[in-house]
Amino acid sequence: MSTGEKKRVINRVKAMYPLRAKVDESYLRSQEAIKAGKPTVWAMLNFCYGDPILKAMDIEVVYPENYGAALAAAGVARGYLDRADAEGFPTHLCGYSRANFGYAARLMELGGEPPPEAPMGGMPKPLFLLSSVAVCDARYKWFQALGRYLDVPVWTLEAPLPGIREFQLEGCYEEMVKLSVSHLRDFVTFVEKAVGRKMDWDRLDEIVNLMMEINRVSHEVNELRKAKPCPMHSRDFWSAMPPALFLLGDLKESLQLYKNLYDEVAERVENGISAIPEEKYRLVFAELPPWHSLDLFDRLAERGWNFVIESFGYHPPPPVDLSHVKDPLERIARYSLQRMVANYRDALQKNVVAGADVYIYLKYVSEWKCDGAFLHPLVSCRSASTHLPHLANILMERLKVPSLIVEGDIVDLRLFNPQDALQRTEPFEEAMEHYRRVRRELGFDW
Amino acid sequence: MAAKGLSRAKEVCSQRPAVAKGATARGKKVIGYPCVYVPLELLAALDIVPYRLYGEMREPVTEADRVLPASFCPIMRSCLDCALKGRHDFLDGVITIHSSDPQEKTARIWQSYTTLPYFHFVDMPGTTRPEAVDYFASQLKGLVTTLESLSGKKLSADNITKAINAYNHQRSLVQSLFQLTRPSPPLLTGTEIVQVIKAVMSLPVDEGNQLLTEVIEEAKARKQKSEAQRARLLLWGSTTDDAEVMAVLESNANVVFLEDCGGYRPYRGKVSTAGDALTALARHYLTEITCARTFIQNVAAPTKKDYHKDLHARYGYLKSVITDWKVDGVVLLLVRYCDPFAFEVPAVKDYFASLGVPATYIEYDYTEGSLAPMRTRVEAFLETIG
Amino acid sequence: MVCYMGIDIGSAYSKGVLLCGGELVASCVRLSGIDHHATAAAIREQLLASLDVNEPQTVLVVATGVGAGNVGFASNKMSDIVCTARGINRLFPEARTAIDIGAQSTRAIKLDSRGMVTDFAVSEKCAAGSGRFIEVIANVLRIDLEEFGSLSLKSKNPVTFSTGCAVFGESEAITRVVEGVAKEDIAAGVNLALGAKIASLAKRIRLQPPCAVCGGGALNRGLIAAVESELGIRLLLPAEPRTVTALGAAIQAVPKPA
Amino acid sequence: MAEGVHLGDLFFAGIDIGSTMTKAVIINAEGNIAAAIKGPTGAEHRHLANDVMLKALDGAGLKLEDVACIIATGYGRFNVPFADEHITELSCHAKGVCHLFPGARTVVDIGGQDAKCLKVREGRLIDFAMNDKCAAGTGRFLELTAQSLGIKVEDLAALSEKATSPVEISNMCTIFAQQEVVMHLSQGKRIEDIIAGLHRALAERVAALARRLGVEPEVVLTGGVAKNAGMVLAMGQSLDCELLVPEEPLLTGALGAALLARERTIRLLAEGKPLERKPRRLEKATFYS
Repeated sequence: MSTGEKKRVINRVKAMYPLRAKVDESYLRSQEAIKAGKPTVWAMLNFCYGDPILKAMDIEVVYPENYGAALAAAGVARGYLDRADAEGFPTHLCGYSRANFGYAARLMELGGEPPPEAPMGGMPKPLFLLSSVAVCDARYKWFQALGRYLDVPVWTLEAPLPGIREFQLEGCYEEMVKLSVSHLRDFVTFVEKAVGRKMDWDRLDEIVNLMMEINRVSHEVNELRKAKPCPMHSRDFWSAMPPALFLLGDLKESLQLYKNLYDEVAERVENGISAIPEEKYRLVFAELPPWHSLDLFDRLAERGWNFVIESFGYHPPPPVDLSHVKDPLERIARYSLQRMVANYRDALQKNVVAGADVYIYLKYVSEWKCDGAFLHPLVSCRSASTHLPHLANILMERLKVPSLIVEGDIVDLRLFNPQDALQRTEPFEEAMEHYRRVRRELGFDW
Repeated sequence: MAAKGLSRAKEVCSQRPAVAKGATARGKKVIGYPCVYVPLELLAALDIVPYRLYGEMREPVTEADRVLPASFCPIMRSCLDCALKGRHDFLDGVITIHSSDPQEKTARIWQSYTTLPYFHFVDMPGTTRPEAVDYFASQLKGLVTTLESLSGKKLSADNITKAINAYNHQRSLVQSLFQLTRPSPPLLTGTEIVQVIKAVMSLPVDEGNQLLTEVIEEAKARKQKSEAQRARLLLWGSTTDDAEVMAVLESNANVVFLEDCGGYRPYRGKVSTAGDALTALARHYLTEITCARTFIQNVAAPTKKDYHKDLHARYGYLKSVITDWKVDGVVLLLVRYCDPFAFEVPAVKDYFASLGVPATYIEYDYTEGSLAPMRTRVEAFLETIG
Repeated sequence: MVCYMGIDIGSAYSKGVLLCGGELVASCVRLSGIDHHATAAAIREQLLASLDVNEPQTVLVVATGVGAGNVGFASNKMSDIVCTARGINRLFPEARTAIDIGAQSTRAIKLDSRGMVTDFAVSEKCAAGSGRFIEVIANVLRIDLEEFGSLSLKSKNPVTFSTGCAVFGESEAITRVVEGVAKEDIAAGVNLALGAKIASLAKRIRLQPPCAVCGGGALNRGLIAAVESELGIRLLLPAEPRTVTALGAAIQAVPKPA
Repeated sequence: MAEGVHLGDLFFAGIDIGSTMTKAVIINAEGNIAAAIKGPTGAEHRHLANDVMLKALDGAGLKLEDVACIIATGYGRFNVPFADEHITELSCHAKGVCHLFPGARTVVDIGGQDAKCLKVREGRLIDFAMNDKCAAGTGRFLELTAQSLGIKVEDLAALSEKATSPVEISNMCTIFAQQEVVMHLSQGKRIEDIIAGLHRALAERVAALARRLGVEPEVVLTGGVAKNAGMVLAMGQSLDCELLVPEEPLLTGALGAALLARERTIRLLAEGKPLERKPRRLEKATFYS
């Protein structure tokens, strides 16, 4: 649903474009590779766990989660959703999964040939499925349920997630590492059997280092966004993130592109260049953006709303020096665990026991100096929504920062109504003004 | 003269908090747990009374509205609502476990909005691989650490073995309880079983075992009612914590097997007393409890998976239930937003179809309002199989 | 002289208010219907009719509500949340919280002494908690909305509604009816269920008394009583709760002193 | 009266208490309709059951004693004190529809509280699917929305016929759909297109339900909305097949109940069992006295 006007207001970072382009490029390249008979795997976004291994084994990866979004954006999701419904999948399940069930059912009735109506050539029949227990139940139950259509095995990646207090118990972290490492070792054996090739450990070693370096740079870019005015808008982050998040294409090339991004953003900071004409308010966005009506952010930019930080789940883990760790699998494990545990100690110190995904937003808001939070609960995606009411409460309690909540969905795009958001901008600005005064009175520095 | 057997079970269900408060009054520590994956053996070994926490179907959710969205497991939502309303304030603490997202997410909110002296969250792996069992065992070790400091007692080889034996006895008692539903007509109704299990989960292990023994005696003594043959149903779902729901299912049939956490599921198998106790417990809970949350699959070859072999690996244990309990039909009963089980629905239906047993899926939203439509669906289902 | 008009095109009803010389000279309410342009024009007619035709008038109009876009003759559009805050502030300067119970959604708004919004929350789309719930059940009970509130106050033992959703609630109500539960007890149960939802919305923004209530739902005395008992405070009730937002819009039409 | 009972003299009744309408049908031994009545279901079910039954009897020129067996169905079936048996509306619809359309294989019934899709064979229900409780897929979806627009349900069909480009309506939830409708209106969309959009949304929701069972011709559409030509059109498009609609789409449930009452009696007679009928009184009991 468009907000009507189409005027572009956000001052996009030029170095973002080649990173964004990499999505389509690598997509086309993998399409060719697949046609050339290269093995393909369907994977869940697995937060650095499995991707480097698949990359080292030279396997093409497609992400049904993203494809679900693509189906929705192309407006062809409905047919697949109805098919999933007809297959007997309850209608309250994750919208992406339901779209994927409908797709898989079509794929197999066409003898494994991608359906003609599928956008971007569709997803080919996979060699195996790589799911992950991280983030939500759907992300492994979904692939297990695909067994109804695809006669290929599922590898379910473990992702330990202890409580913030319990994490402090002696040995907890090392046990998490132990689980992850031996688990990844088994996974490598599994992949070797599947493709009938041995792992090139040196290559893996190099890929892991590049992965960490890419993420480090992208982390530094976000640090730069603490500047006032903020030089880079959330839209640029979302456009630029895929190469780091999915290890797309050539990693050396990606690394260079992120460095270029860093340089341009750094230069903007130097010259006090803002991402929007006049930064009146700095906002944080959680979690998944309304992909189909992103021009809403232009309308908000006209009112001086600058989105300076966002979507914890898409952000790189904080950098950590693992040069002393020789085993690449252990480096993968420790690095992936970073995403959650890096903040556990701080979270406990600040007595935020509701999980890293809540604590991180307190950090974002206080370090990126946000005036407000834009929260976007998704009706059919519980993992991106459940913590938001608590998040709104704790941001107000601890930091006196108000939240604007506008509901949406991941596939039923009509559920998100930009008008609702725009209707509420006026009163929300009054609220942000009010709490600015309150924060000053309480001695906060923004 | 205190009530015994089934009437005692009814009594306990109707005044669960009072019963638990009784234990605290006797100077015992009482710990609440919302999910059957919490190894109660560890509590019993340290002389702590476990107390199962449920939602309250008749109670409108108000407090939880402020901390959880509407589209969320209504059972955990209601369970948290009760907690926020102070219903569990008499407890010495709560143990939650990462058995599903709703459990994990609710735990974090729970911990953030209540001030119980003790709160522990146990992480759980998703698979049953060896390294996963080891990790789960290490998590249980962490639980023991905090429980020991709470109770001021130490976990010894002796008291953990005693506890494991006591709970293994409870398992075998529940298993024999379900033998009583095999004759036709059954000696116990599903409605009675829901109450018995709910009562057992609200009592210290020995009292629970005592109650089960009484109920078994009482039911065995029953005269075979030669009533008109009613359809024999298998209930498959997450959990049933309300006798009225079962009464609706049984208005024109008998639920002779409850494959859910309010029935047989938590009591399948036995914990091995050989080797390290924590590893034994970890392995048992991870592999014996057949909740949809645990990832199981059968892989034929590195890149091949046979759907029917896979179904058998996931649901094979139901085959003998269908034959031994002479099941005429299966009701798949889930609350809305129960993702782990909802993803299973088409597959488990396929499995029952392969056994030639009709199955129907009923979804409700954990409100009284959903009972009337539920009844219509069950009756219509019975008409299709009758 | 200059007059100021506020027009609030809501999802179910549209309201208008006319201020002249700081005095409220006219107000009206009518169904929004399906042609918002026509509705807006009709409201304008009705309000202007109260003015002396011989006296030349300038009328500044501010539109608000979901249909604000269809008030072509408005000089300005304003957010209904802001207008509600201003309207309440005009009627009850001491009020620090306002609860607006509309047909489709309920809003809890915190405001300061100048009527500026300091925080607000809107009821979740799915959690219902809107006046629509009442309408639906009133329809089941075959009673009109006016009756609903007074009837519910007669209840000795209200039924418990385990859901706030209008549609689920409807089947629950029918079930109760079938069981032979008295009308007033069902009505009271509905008010309690909705009252609890509204109260928790207000708590979400840490309600600060004094608290005023407006919107169509405020006409339901049983509902107000339910909210009051849930929150444990008395609520300030305007004489004409439905036109408060329109009043706020009219106030917004007054040019700010430079 | 078991002695010398002649099936030919007997009559049979079915009464169907739905969430919005109550219907009664009386048939004779040949299964021909002697009387058919419908009236709105109010709060006072029992009161209404009596009224409708009385009207039906008057219509057939019969006395209660003349009716050998009464079967109650529908949402309020347990609230008909004078019924000999209670059977779900699903089986009764199956029976009634197959009586009218012997070739029927699939029945789509869009009622007030729920939408059902039935698979039927020779008058027997063999499988079914009902919508999960969200009313987005029920007749209430249209009713409530029409109500909130101040439009009569009867006028929906005529309006939707004038549609040129139906709007997309999210079919998540009735309440939410109404917000969406208002939004479309405020954006100046034509009411005709919005109504057509509503029909399509409902049709798609119900069609998905029907596909769970697999749609086999002949397909019969029953329930209140079957009177709405716009809805019949949309439903036909979504299922992409010909739809048969009974003259009285509201009565199939009651008719089925009456037919089952007839079968029950025939069975009893065949088994030589007495037609023990509980003494019936149409007491004018109401809930609110």
